[in-house]
Amino acid sequence: MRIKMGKTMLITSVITSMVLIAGCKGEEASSTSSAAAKQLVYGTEMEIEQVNPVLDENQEIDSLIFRGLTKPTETNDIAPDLAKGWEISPDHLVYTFTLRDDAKWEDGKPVTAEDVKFTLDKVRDPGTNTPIAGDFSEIKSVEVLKENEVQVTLSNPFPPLLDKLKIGILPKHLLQNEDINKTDFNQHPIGNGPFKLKEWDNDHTITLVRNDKYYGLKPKLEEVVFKHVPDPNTRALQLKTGEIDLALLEPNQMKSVKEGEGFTVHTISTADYRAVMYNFRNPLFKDAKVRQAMNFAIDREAIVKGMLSGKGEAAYGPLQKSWANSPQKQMYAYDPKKAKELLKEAGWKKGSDGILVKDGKRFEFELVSPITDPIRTALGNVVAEQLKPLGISVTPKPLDWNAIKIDQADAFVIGWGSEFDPDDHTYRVFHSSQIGDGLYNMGAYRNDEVDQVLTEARIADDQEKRKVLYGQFQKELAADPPFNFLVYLDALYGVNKKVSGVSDRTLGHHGFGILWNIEEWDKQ
Amino acid sequence: MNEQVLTVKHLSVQLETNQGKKQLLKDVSFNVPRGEIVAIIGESGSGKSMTAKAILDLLPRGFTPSSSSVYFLNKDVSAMDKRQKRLYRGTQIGFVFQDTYGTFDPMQTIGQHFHELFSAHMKISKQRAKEKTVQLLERVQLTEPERVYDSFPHELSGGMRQRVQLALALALNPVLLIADEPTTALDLRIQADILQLIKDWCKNTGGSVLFITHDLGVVAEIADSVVVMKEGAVVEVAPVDQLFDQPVHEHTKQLLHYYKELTETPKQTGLFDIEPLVTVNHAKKTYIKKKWFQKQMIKAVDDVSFCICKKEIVGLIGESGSGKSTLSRLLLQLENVEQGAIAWKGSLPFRKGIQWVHQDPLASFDPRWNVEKIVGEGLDYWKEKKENKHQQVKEVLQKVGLSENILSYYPHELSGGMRQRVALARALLLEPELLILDEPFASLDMSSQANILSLLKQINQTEKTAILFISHDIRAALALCHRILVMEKGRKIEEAGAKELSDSVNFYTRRLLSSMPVTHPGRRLQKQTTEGEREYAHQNG
Amino acid sequence: MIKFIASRLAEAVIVLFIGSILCFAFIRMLPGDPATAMYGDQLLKMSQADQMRIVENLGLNEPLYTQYAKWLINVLHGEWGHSYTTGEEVKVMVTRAIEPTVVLMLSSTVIILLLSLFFGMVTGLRRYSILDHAVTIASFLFMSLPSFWFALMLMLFFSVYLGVLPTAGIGKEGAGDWLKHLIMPSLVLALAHIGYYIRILRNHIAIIKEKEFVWALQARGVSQRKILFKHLLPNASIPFLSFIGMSLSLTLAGSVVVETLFSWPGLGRLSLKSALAHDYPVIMATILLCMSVVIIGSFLIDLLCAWIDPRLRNQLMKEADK
Amino acid sequence: MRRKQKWLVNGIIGYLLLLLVFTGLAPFFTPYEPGAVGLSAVLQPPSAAHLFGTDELGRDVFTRLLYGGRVSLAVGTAAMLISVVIGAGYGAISGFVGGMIDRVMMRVLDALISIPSILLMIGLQIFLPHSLTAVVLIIGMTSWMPIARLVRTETLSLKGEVFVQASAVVGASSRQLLTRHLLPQCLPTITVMSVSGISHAILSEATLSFLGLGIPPHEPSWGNMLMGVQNYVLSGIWWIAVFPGLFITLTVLAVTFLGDMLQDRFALPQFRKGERLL
Repeated sequence: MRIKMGKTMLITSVITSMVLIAGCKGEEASSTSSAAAKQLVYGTEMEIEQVNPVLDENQEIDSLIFRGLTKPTETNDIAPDLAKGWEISPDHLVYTFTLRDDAKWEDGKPVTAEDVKFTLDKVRDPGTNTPIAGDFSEIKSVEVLKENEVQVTLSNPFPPLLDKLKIGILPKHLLQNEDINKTDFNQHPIGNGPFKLKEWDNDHTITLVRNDKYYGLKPKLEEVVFKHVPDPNTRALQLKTGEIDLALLEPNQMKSVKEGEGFTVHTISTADYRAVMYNFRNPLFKDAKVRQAMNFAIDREAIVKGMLSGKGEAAYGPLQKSWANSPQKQMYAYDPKKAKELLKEAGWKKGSDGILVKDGKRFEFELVSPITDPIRTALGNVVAEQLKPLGISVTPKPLDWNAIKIDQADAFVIGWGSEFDPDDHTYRVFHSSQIGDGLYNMGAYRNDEVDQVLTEARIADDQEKRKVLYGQFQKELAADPPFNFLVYLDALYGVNKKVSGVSDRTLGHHGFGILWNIEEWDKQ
Repeated sequence: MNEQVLTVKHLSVQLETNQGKKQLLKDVSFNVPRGEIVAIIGESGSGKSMTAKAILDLLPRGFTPSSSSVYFLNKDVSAMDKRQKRLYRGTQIGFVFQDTYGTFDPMQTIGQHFHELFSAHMKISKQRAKEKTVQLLERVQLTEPERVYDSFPHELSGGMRQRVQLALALALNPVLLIADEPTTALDLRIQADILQLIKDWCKNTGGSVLFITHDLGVVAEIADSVVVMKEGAVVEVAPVDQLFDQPVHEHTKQLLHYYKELTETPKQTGLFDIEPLVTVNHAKKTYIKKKWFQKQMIKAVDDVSFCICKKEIVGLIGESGSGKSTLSRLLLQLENVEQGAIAWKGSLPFRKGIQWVHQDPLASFDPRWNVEKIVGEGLDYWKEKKENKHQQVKEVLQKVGLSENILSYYPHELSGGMRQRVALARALLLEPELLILDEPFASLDMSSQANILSLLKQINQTEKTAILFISHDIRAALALCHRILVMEKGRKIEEAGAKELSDSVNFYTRRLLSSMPVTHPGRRLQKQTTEGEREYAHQNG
Repeated sequence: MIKFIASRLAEAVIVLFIGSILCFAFIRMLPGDPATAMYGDQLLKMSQADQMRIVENLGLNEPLYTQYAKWLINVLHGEWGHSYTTGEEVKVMVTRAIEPTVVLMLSSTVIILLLSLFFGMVTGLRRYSILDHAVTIASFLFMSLPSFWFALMLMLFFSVYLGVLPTAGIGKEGAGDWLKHLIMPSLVLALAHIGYYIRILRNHIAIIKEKEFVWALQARGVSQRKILFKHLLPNASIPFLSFIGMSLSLTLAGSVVVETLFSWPGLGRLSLKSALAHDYPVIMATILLCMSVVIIGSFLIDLLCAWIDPRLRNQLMKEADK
Repeated sequence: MRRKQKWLVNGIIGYLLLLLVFTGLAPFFTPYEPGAVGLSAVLQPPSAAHLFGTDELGRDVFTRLLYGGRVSLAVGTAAMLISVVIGAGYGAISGFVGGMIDRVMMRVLDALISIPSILLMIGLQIFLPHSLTAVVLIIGMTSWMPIARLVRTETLSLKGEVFVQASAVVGASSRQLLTRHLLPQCLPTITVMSVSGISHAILSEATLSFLGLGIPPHEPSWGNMLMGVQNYVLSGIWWIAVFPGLFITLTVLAVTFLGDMLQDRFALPQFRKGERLL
């Protein structure tokens, strides 16, 4: 224990060795960098923790490695992908798919009907921890008819099924004996898509390389790198320096992002809207006039301009980005005077403190929003402020997701919208049969005409007829509003000027789907 | 022999503070001739240590000495350059200080201290340095020099550290040794050894010594000539015999008077009253000290029996570690006896009847309380006396010779003697029947010692308070007590009247007596006979 | 000595055990289950039954003590379980995160040591000089800066205005790039606590400077430089070192914020993320790892102090004997 | 030195008083309401109309700073009180009782101290819903540990002091020892810890709110004014981040200095001009 010398020596050497370690690390890091000729670097907002199309939705990388039966087109129609074609029974309940023969897994095994059945069974398996089971809940059964033929039977007609079947198919032979929630496969995916995994780095930077066994159009790009850059400004910065080629930007950056030098900003419209959902369990919202009044009280254009820097659109209904759109703008105009009148008609009078009162009840409610979502929280604030002059007292109440119980909240800042079939986010959201636990009509909205029109539109064969039905639906929705529609958000993608092939298809939630035609992308 | 090693001429030191300049040393002049021991004597605050630091030219920042006033071998110290100064301090002057612990770097072994000293002034191999060190340590009569070499300062006793300091000071054969109160904190026996070592060194090498002390006994024992200082100025310089026999200055006379008072054996002796106040019966207390893996039982108090009677002054003497303080704590019931019993027979309730003055009065005061609160505290706990507390406090302060204007002072603002008096006042306020004084003279000036001594005598007489006087200073015990108990290693080895004690046949007691410094330089020669005996004692210690 | 180490180690194990129980109980008492946080807004689309099913799949419906016992047995077998959110092995995730955190902490420690040794010493020797006043004010300022805001200001200056330093991640384009990415996070982490270090060193140097032995060394003719480096510094280093030990958990807490801000893929960010996601296995592992780092770190620093300071050595060994 | 210190003391006290006046009487100093959104004037740089500019919803930053100051100061003080009560109680019990209980309590304390506090806070935050009280509780319940440790050490060392024994000798009972000597001796420590506790709590509130775990966003506090500003800062919109941060820093700095001065004030009389050892 008794050491009489070299204490200073030791301290010095510790410091030196730390510096040395640091130095070594640097050397090591430098050797890993490699410049591929045609490499697209995508700066992702979310960290990619696993690649498995069954376990999550809205992850761009999934569709590069795993292809599904269908894929979207530029106009959001449905095109065949793994499926060569399909037949639909007249009652819209039985779908029979024929698979193409040249599709192969990376390991050389063919993609078969068994894989399709395995995937669709897995996603509906109660043992699978997945949030998208609901998209497939209408499926009653999946049968393998032949090696390349599979039949899906539904319990109820479900027009968006073909859209949903873009879900990546998993290889049964690699996963049948694995626990899908925990398997290594999720970090070492073996797919059938245009790209395959090359490297999965410590900090979740994932490098994909062109898959030569891919059956479809050969991608022009050689590599696609998914690099986690959570901070939008860093993304902007790295776009500028060329460190990344593609990234989602945020509206509040538009003031500072200087387009030009290295990249352009693609403003791509999405079907993703935000609205105030009224909970009809609260009698406060019973009177349609009250809800109409609140529609007139919101200055949507100001929100788009002020909050979104113009990168969005005022929302007038759920189908604004669909072919079935039938705008009811006049019912959503900013008209505080009219709002006041409507409230008066409904019997609300200002009390002593300026808050409306009717039958001894004050017009006040809580507006819940998820605290992790700054836009929704801000919208909650803005709505509260804009309703204030009318004498409506709204308390914004941002909460953690786990603390949010939507069926108990007075109102909620909700986000819906589907770029696919108009049925997708209408029937499930507004039909009264969809009230209940785990179903999507969370505000318990009930309107017989809406119910009827939506049901009819589901099984109508003719698109024109459907359009008329959806027109009726939108009209009724404006007269008896379930939501106070606020805004549609635009997706803002910064794209390196050297990259070509980016299309302006209407995208989904949070700008999802930008890479849908990755095969056609190129970089000089 | 007339060559002057050190000449101090009109040395003045000023301290510059925010409040202005303060003169600390005024026109100090004296010489240290070669081969002589010159003592500077004075009370605390008289500027003794300041003089020593000025001689080394190592005054703290803010202290400015007058220039060209210190000459070493006729060379002006202030005119030396940096290198010369280092050489002067390191090799030509050695120094020893009172604080045996603080002058060592606690993180380095004794060996490292030596090595550093050597390598600062010469090229030397580790091996050679060690050899030299061991030799030096042997020269200051340290047993097991090898072990000492590898020890850290805190692993040595105070006496050993003082020897090491001396060895360090003498390591490079200096011309002059400056010793600043080197023995004040030590037991008398060790003091005697150290003094002898210094004397021997002086005789053997012809070196000179500047010895700073407040104890006239030490002066009598060692000095050739004496410089008396008071309030930063020299009041008298004289050869030692002349100083003791024909003091000139008032202050010197005063000092001698105090000294006499302290060393005088009282005329009256024996018991006045045989009614016991407290009896101790076969009291026993052991501490368990764990060291590494073995347990060590330390018998702090081992089968001690005695009694203290009313109005009696009993001395309890012994060297440090003899169990005196433990015994006092047992008497106060701050700790409990393991075996035996302590019986209180006084008429007052026990807690009030026995009061205590701790050896470190400052530590025994709540630092946030002022004197009035400290002294009056006892009254708060004895309700019947609560009225006119202020008056009572004032009275008791008067009794111990303090004026009432210190009532609002805080402990740290008091001088050492005042603190001791305040502690005494606190104890006396409750009018106890027995006062336990634990080393009341430690760290007090001679004048304060003498004053407190007479105060105690007076209290004993007027208040009829019995006193248990615990001390390692056998001189003071002889001067004050009626009866004396001697303790060694937890045991009571002798009990005798103060007068009889000087004729004791007990070996240990004799040794204690013999290590007392002489009271007059003229008696110095007789002491030589005891040298052989001292040697023996050293070996046993 | 062995006994001392053994008793301290035993103590550390007990503390870890207590800590693991506290964490476990605490985390499991939280309302909301991992399913909620796992899926965020996707949760809206799940039924109660679906949520219950996931809870069951994760084995969270068993009594608390059974869960803890199972967890502890697994951990003792080196099996930390799988992450709820990613299904990845916790061991792998945590191991991956250790290196960046260690790099960050080491580099900030180097900054702290270099700066605080220099400024602490200089100001300790020259108290009340202009430099001392400046350093004192700067120390207090750094103590008062919210570290995340300081990080933002650094970004504003170095990344936005000067555009010289990157704001996120670990550099991979060679040593220069790597260093560039490291500068801001480690600076923020270091400067957040550097004020304390400087003050401690300064005050202790100032105190020790006045000690008698320093005076004695001067009187023996030992050179100033030697006194400073061989005596003043070692003596003042004890409180300094023990503060490093004490502030380990502060630094780790600081790294949570810093790593999150700079997207540094280390333990701090992992623990924050998993805490927010109720990812029990991961958060248990990260918390226990952080605790172990703190406990083992302060143990090592105690040892180091004891090695440097013989008095402390005695005292510690006495304590161990009790 | 003296004069400088006086200048410093006056400055600090002046700043804190001004802060109290301005935040307390916020409505008199600003024409705006803290929540009033102005979508036509978002992210305006500082101007005569908006002294410190406007934020992403067009709210006046200066106004929000004033109102936010109330929240931050209130949270800081309340959280500090909670932590001091828990910490002093825990430490005093542990130190005074001693023995096995002390050892167990200390091991628990060690365990708690070794968990990075921010993780504890996040944990508690999930436990308690977003609200002002919750934030106060969270910060209070996660920052008492250093106080507990200090109070315990103090109690322990005081128990062995000679002057405590001296009091016992003149007749003090152990209850009197506790109330007359031990507690008053601990009080300065506790007071100083309380003041620095305010700094700590303000910083914690800011950090929590910044991470989105603190005060709900519509209620302004200095911390949550900084929530989500990283984007804007990097876009060069500095005013919405600089001013709240500046106020946090200044306030914490002032309180820290205040604590330092109090420490000096409460130091034993003989050390009063001495230096603080942290």
